[in-house]
Amino acid sequence: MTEGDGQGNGQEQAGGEGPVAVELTKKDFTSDQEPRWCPGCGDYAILSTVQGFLPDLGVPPWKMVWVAGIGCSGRFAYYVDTYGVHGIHGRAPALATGIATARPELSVWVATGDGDALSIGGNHLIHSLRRNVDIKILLFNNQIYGLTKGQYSPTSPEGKVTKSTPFGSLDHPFNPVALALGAEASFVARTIDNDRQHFSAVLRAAASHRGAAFIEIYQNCNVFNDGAFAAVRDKQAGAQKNQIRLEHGQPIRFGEQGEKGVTMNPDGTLSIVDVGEVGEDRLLVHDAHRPEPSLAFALAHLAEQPVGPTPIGIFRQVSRPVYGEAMDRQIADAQEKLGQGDLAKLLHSGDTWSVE
Amino acid sequence: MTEGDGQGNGQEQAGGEGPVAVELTKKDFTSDQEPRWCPGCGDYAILSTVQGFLPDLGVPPWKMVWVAGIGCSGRFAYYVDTYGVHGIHGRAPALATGIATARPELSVWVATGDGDALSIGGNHLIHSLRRNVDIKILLFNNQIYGLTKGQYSPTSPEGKVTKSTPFGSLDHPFNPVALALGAEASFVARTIDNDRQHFSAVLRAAASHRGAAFIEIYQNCNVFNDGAFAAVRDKQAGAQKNQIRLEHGQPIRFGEQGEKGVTMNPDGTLSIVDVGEVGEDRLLVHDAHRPEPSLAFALAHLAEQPVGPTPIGIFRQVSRPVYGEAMDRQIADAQEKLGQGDLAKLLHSGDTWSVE
Amino acid sequence: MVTKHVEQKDHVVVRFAGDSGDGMQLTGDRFTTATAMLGNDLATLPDFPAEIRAPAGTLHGVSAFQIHFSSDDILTPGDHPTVLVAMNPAALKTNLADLVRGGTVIANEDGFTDRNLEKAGYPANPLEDGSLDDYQVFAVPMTSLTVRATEGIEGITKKEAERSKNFFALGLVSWMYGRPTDVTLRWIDKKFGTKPAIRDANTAAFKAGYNFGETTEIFAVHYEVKAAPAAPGTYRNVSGATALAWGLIAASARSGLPLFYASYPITPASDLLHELSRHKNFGVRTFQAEDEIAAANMALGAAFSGHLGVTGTSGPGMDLKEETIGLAVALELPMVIVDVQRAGPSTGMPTKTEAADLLMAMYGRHGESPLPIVAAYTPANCFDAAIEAVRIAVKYRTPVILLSETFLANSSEPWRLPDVADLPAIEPNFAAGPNADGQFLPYLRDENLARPWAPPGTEGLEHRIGGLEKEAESTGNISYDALNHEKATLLRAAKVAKIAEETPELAVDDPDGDAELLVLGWGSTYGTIQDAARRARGAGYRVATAHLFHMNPLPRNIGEVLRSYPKVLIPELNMGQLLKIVRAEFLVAAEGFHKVQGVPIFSEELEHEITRRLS
Amino acid sequence: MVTKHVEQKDHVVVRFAGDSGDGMQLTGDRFTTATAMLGNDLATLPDFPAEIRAPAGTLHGVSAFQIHFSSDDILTPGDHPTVLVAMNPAALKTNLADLVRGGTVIANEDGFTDRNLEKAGYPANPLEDGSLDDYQVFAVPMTSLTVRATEGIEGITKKEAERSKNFFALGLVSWMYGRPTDVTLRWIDKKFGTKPAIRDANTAAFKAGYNFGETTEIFAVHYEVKAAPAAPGTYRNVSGATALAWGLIAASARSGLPLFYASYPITPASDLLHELSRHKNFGVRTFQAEDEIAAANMALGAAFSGHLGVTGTSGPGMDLKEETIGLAVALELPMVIVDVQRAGPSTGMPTKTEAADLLMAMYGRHGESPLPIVAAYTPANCFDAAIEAVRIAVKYRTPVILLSETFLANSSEPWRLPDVADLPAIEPNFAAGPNADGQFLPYLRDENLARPWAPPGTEGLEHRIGGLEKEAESTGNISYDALNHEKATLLRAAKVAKIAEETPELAVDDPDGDAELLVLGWGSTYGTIQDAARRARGAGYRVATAHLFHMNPLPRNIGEVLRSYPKVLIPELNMGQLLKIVRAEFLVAAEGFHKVQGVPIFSEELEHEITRRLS
Ligand SMILES: Cc1ncc(C[n+]2csc(CCOP(=O)(O)OP(=O)(O)O)c2C)c(N)n1
Ligand SMILES: Cc1ncc(C[n+]2csc(CCOP(=O)(O)OP(=O)(O)O)c2C)c(N)n1
Ligand code: SF4
Ligand code: SF4
Ligand SMILES: [Mg+2]
Ligand SMILES: [Mg+2]
Repeated sequence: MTEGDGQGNGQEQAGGEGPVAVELTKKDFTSDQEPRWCPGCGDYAILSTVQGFLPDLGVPPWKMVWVAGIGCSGRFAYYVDTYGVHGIHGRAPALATGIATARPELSVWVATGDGDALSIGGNHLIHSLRRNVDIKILLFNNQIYGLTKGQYSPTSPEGKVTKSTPFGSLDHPFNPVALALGAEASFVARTIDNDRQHFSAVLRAAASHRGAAFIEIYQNCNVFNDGAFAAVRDKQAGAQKNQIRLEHGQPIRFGEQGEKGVTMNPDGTLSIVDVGEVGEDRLLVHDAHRPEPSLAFALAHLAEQPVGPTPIGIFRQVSRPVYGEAMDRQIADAQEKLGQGDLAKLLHSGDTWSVE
Repeated sequence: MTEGDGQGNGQEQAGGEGPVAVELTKKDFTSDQEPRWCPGCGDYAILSTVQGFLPDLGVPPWKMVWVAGIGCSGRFAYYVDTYGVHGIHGRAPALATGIATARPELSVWVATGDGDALSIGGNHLIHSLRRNVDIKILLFNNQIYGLTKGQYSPTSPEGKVTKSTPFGSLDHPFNPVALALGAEASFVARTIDNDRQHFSAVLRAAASHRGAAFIEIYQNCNVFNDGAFAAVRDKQAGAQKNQIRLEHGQPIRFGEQGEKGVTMNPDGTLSIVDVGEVGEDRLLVHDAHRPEPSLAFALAHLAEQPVGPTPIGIFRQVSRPVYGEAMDRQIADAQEKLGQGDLAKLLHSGDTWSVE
Repeated sequence: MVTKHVEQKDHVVVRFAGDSGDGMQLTGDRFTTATAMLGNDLATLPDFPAEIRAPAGTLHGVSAFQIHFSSDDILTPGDHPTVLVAMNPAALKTNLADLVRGGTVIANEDGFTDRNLEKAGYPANPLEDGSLDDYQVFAVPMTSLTVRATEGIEGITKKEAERSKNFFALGLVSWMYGRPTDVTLRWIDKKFGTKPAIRDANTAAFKAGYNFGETTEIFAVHYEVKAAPAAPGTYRNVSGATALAWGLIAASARSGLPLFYASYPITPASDLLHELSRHKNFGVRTFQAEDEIAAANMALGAAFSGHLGVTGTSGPGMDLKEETIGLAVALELPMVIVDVQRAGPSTGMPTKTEAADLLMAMYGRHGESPLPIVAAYTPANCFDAAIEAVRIAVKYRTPVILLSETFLANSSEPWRLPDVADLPAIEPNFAAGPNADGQFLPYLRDENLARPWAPPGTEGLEHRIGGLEKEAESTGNISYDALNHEKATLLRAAKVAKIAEETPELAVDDPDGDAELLVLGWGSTYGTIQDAARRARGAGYRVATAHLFHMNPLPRNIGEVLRSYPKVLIPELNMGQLLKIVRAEFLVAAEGFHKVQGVPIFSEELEHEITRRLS
Repeated sequence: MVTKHVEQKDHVVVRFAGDSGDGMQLTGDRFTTATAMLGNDLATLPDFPAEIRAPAGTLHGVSAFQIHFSSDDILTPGDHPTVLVAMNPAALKTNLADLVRGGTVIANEDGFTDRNLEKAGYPANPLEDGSLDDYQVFAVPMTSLTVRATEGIEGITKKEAERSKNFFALGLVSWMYGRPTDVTLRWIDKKFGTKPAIRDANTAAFKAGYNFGETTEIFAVHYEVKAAPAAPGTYRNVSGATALAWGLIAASARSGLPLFYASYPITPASDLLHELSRHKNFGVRTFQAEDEIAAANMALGAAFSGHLGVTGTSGPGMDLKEETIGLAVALELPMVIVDVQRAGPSTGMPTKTEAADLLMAMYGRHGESPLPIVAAYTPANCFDAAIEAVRIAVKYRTPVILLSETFLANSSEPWRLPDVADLPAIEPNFAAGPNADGQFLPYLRDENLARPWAPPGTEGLEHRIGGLEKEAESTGNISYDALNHEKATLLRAAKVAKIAEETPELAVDDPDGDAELLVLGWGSTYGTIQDAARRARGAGYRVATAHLFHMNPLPRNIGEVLRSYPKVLIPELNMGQLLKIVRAEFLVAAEGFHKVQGVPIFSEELEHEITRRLS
């Protein structure tokens, strides 16, 4: 099968019962708990976009689970009126793996932060990606530890001055998209908290992807790291000209009038060029479905930090066996081959003897 | 500076005192503990190659530390007659980071396994690589859990039948080289336990690299996973024709008489070709020093499993600030700016008052 | 054909010892099965080295298997072997000290080469230098006899033939104790059916060993050990590891909850993962996680999803799971955590037994996070313990820690198979709908203080729970209210304490009701305690015994019981952990007897501790 | 110009309360410094919400700071404020209940808008509807007065001006209690020097508040609180967090061991990382690790390298470090683990205080892995506790757990600065060379049972250590020997127990030596216990007190002490953890008083517990 037409992540089930009886609305995905983020936090925009998107998905709230770790991002789970677990720090992907593997028919979503997913939770993240567990991971990347009041994170740029690094951080940051690609992820995307339309499109693609979907969201923490993504997020800062919007099958161009583009050099390196100079047909055509992840990887490294032209959109989207489904298949096969388990038979299997 | 000529990893110190007085021999790096691996285990070959190489390094045993995790590989630390710590499962990179950051002048080495480093220890591995801590990591990859008697590991191929997966494993494996590259590693290489010469050359390059060096070693576990690497390891299995030996600056060719080669297509994908057909000058020239890791990443994906033509050697070797040194510099700067810390001054700083 | 004299014996302790490569564990297993089939009561004690396959002939490479079998019911694998089968000098060296004086040594003469003698540190050959004069020694050239016996077998190399020597030993000892041969021969057929050459070699070696005893003069007598009296029923021999795994499957079957077992391999808990992964046809999902933290979280996620979430590990893995177990305490979801204890601290001695994780199970998490604890006390009892742990977890919506031990997991005993219908039924009682006029309150508690379990999938029951403190009795919404936190803390404790209202009272075995000393135990010390008490009573001492199955909460009558005896002795394979709990709780001057040597307590050791307190 | 009447007071408890955005913590800090400079004795209790900046005006967004200051020496931040400064309705609503009946309310009238009243759930304005008649209410339009006062300041927006209103409040209360203004004004200059507009606005607001009290009729009286008697010396005000961080720096300076602090951020332990990271010029290496497990391993690696390895965290992080701490116990390397306890279980209430990690510190690791534990008991005492933890760790080559608490970390008190020369010297005593005729034996123990510490770099001392059981007294080579394991287990325990031989005996405060009840405490309950005992004695009850600093091993005379009192009461911010330890160890019928509400025990609560036991 080709991507996109997948009906993974809870939709079969929902579909299985025919179109959901009641028309779903944003209200159906809004809990009675009042959000407690700082005024102006990018998390509000994320919540509103997600709650606005979920009804389109056609999965009723009772077939959906939101799992979150600890962090400002972690509060997300309380605000979406579905089933939800607010776990412990960094373990959301593991917890969600348990849910998605036990109940492959559920739609399972993870809300996590750059510290939660990439610092303490890095191991669970990369393992859930390589296994292609059917979970959709939303990484709220604000390049800072918000809830603990402002220490640098694994995505903060080198030299970052924070509460824990008054002389500047020494850590070379992760490139979350590159890390996910190195971890065999089958779906990798990047979007921006305040770009409702782009964000929604990415969510839609992720939801229909069969297996693990990793979405990095540039999220502004206006209290501890305001403006970290200004170059690609704020109109005044010229976001338009810096957003390189990747579209599968389309030549990669950007800028106010698409005057800029990306080309691949004979040695495989990428360059940013003036479309006028090189001509449209020399532009690199984005291929998110390419089985081999090197192109996506190269695009991920086009910008190490979102301070200039930066790709957003779907870097990679390929088809791989889905973990939970595969496990169900093994069970079905075993039951077919060995028959439904019979406890008495099991206890009496092998060498036994009787005493009258 | 360019790579290779770096004098990192304990050599300054050693050098600092002029050439080490006594000529070092293999004996100086051989402890009194008798190795306890299974007869025929690839670990013996690794130990012997390492002990044979270390004397050339010019670092005296008392300035070297070997850190190991738990696993058959973990026993390594007991057999090299240097300072050593056999830590707990998966944490060797973190323990070694503490040592290398506290004492940048020491030569710090890590011996770990595919379960130790990639399963439970995955997070510490990727973080030590991104930080570029000055440690040399030897990953004994036997695609199995040896010490616990034969469960599959994160590098075992899909469908692997083991004690814990009688119906075959469902996990899609990591590609250790690709994972390391995705984690911003500055030095990434692959070698083979029984190829003393190639292995020694890789060790030499790693030792002189300033920062974290990651070396994947194909290691045969003849008890629980015999022959997993036969295609690239055993002469009878035609190892010669499957080893793609990467050499910086050289066109990539392989085969008994180098009749095969690797080319890059316009779309950035790689192909294996007959040199005769395409001609030598069309071959891809390996560039391990390229700042951008995509070429190394593409080469890592040339073979997902070592069952056919598989690249070995140094995939990537670039220069980045070294973590421990950077921290020392910050301390030196602080002392220069603020003066050597004075405890009494600190206690009396800010608002104080006196009572007569 | 010499005629052999037959002697009756009621107790025999045989230990098979050889190189890790010699297949001693297999030999022991086979001998055990034959013995079980004969109806003897038995207990076994496997003892293998940490190394996978240490270099041949070395002292640290020795692997041993001990079996105690009898015509009465017995309780332990025996303090000292009466017969030692030594396949090489290292095996003799490392095991001789345990042999009873005057005991029997059956040595593989061919294994006593100069090279092996040297590796074992023998200046001279002990089979010849008279150093074994205190023992009855039979030197048998097992290797060469095996090779001879296998001559002419199609496609068998000499090396392979030699590897069959353990079957020669098995045959010989089977003859000595009149074990049935058919069981073993059938097994060989089945096991090596696909490798005819090997099958034939093993068969030939086994028969050769058996006939060697029968025909040669060397052995004048052989022994008969009659079947032990046993209740009517069907029996099998079972190890603690298998019993525990099957107990989880049984609990799954009885509750209708699909079993989800997430684990990260670790000795000695890995066997649970191995055994469970073979039974997918029971709907069992086994998940080899990236680490113990992930395994615990996966099991918890499965529990949230309405599955029977179980995770298993040993000491080091328990340390790592504690934070997640604390979350489970806060979420109040059913979950079972199996800890197969091994010798610590830290990596310790991974293949050796100990029972020193009790206090960690009680207090290993930050804050006040109480949970129920069940401890298995015999190999077969691991089956019941697993079911009981699940029953409590599901009924009270709480994580339960199930304690086993290396010794229990590896040891085996005859098990009278229960009737499946008699196993306790377990009711998941999922929330079906709103529980408070039209509304669903996830923390509205029932008479057991348990909250509703509402897995995803039911319309109207959508709810969100987490590790932050929650309103304690209805909504479960995040609450920072001071008094609510205290209430929640007390409720979590009360719920666990309440379990004691339904668990059985502590039963005391005090034959004449006049005992001066109560021996209170838990875990694998059960057999030793029963055996030692028996011996002490035999010697005229007045001793009572009681054994704990529920470690938390303790049986409701334990205080009474403890106070009703002038002296209380608590033997433990740790430095006194139950002792601390009991003293703190009941202020009784109980004393402890502690052994931390990586092996079980011997009956004679405990007997001495009992008698010296009563003399 | 009205003349104001001055009244003497010896105790005042002021609580500043407002939005998280209103800067109440800063206001409290400034008021505290001025009060300290005046020589009053004081204790503070900050209380902030879990949210970073909850929406303005909401109840859960309220942040408060309480200070108790006096002309005598005092021990607690006070049970109930006598003065409440409320910047908005939510602040009034959430704090009024704590105010003493008849107490003073100073409200920012401008904050009581309809919108804010509604958010706080007030049907009507409490400042007007007479609901506050039992209190002395001063409604002051702080916001508008501040805006007026800042008019004409170059480049200040109205919004910025309004933000200065907390300085108006500070000025007003400073006037009410005759606090010096220069300290505050100097601080404003320094702090906002780079932002002149803000500086001037804050200065103007502060002065306006001060003058408002001075000039308007509203306030008829103001108060004087005389300096408290204090021993000669130089003093500063210090929080537990700062004191602990400085204690580690001091220990580093006194031992010559470079400090290596590895930590993963977590409330309330993060402040240690923040403070230490500012002092790199002391050679302090601070490392923000990827998680707590890594942090512990990095600190351990640094310890192996000859540095002072320290890691700090709170409950959830402690769970994760346990396995590594167990390794440190096996490696016998000096290391300090700081646990700033917070309210659990699980994520619990991260900003609230509790002391429920004691049993985890004792038993949180698998197997038998004992280690020393030190618990700080006042903010300033955190300094000494840090030094003592390091001293023990280095001398005995062992990990030491140092327990602090959220309340201790955030609270502050005047601290008489020690003379650096008087601080205990700490001798690393690194191994200089071979210790057994030419050979180096890493586990050859000294008279304290401590092993040699031989960091890399010294020729001839190369050695390898690990978590597997080791030969216990010399080589430290891997050993599976049964008796060695027991010996090693006993040695590890004996080494820790031995520390009690040199630590001070438990001091008892029993004024007339005739007390009928001993109150035994540990941790932050110190102040409350002293205060409550004082009150009870004042009421004629005979009460003795004793407070623990060393939690493991306990002082060598504690058994004696406990047995010498007919009644023992142990108040704890948990469900009775020290209580369990003491009862198990000494079989004394001690009783507990438990409070788990995320706040300290109040003196009146404890006084009641004492007196009801003596009536
Ligand atoms: C085991 C554990 N360690 C540390 C913490 C403290 N903590 C809570 S959230 C967090 C990091 C938050 O950063 P991020 O994941 O980026 O989320 P954000 O707040 O920025 O959305 C930390 C360190 C914790 N709760 N648990
Ligand atoms: C916390 C913890 N979990 C599990 C184990 C058990 N264990 C020891 S080594 C190992 C994996 C070994 O595999 P690998 O790292 O590949 O090393 P190998 O033996 O193959 O060389 C495991 C799971 C342990 N010692 N500690
Ligand atoms: S701290 Fe930052 S991320 Fe957290 S809620 Fe406030 S603005 Fe948002
Ligand atoms: S189990 Fe495998 S890896 Fe381990 S020692 Fe034996 S052969 Fe080597
Ligand atoms: Mg963040
Ligand atoms: Mg391996």
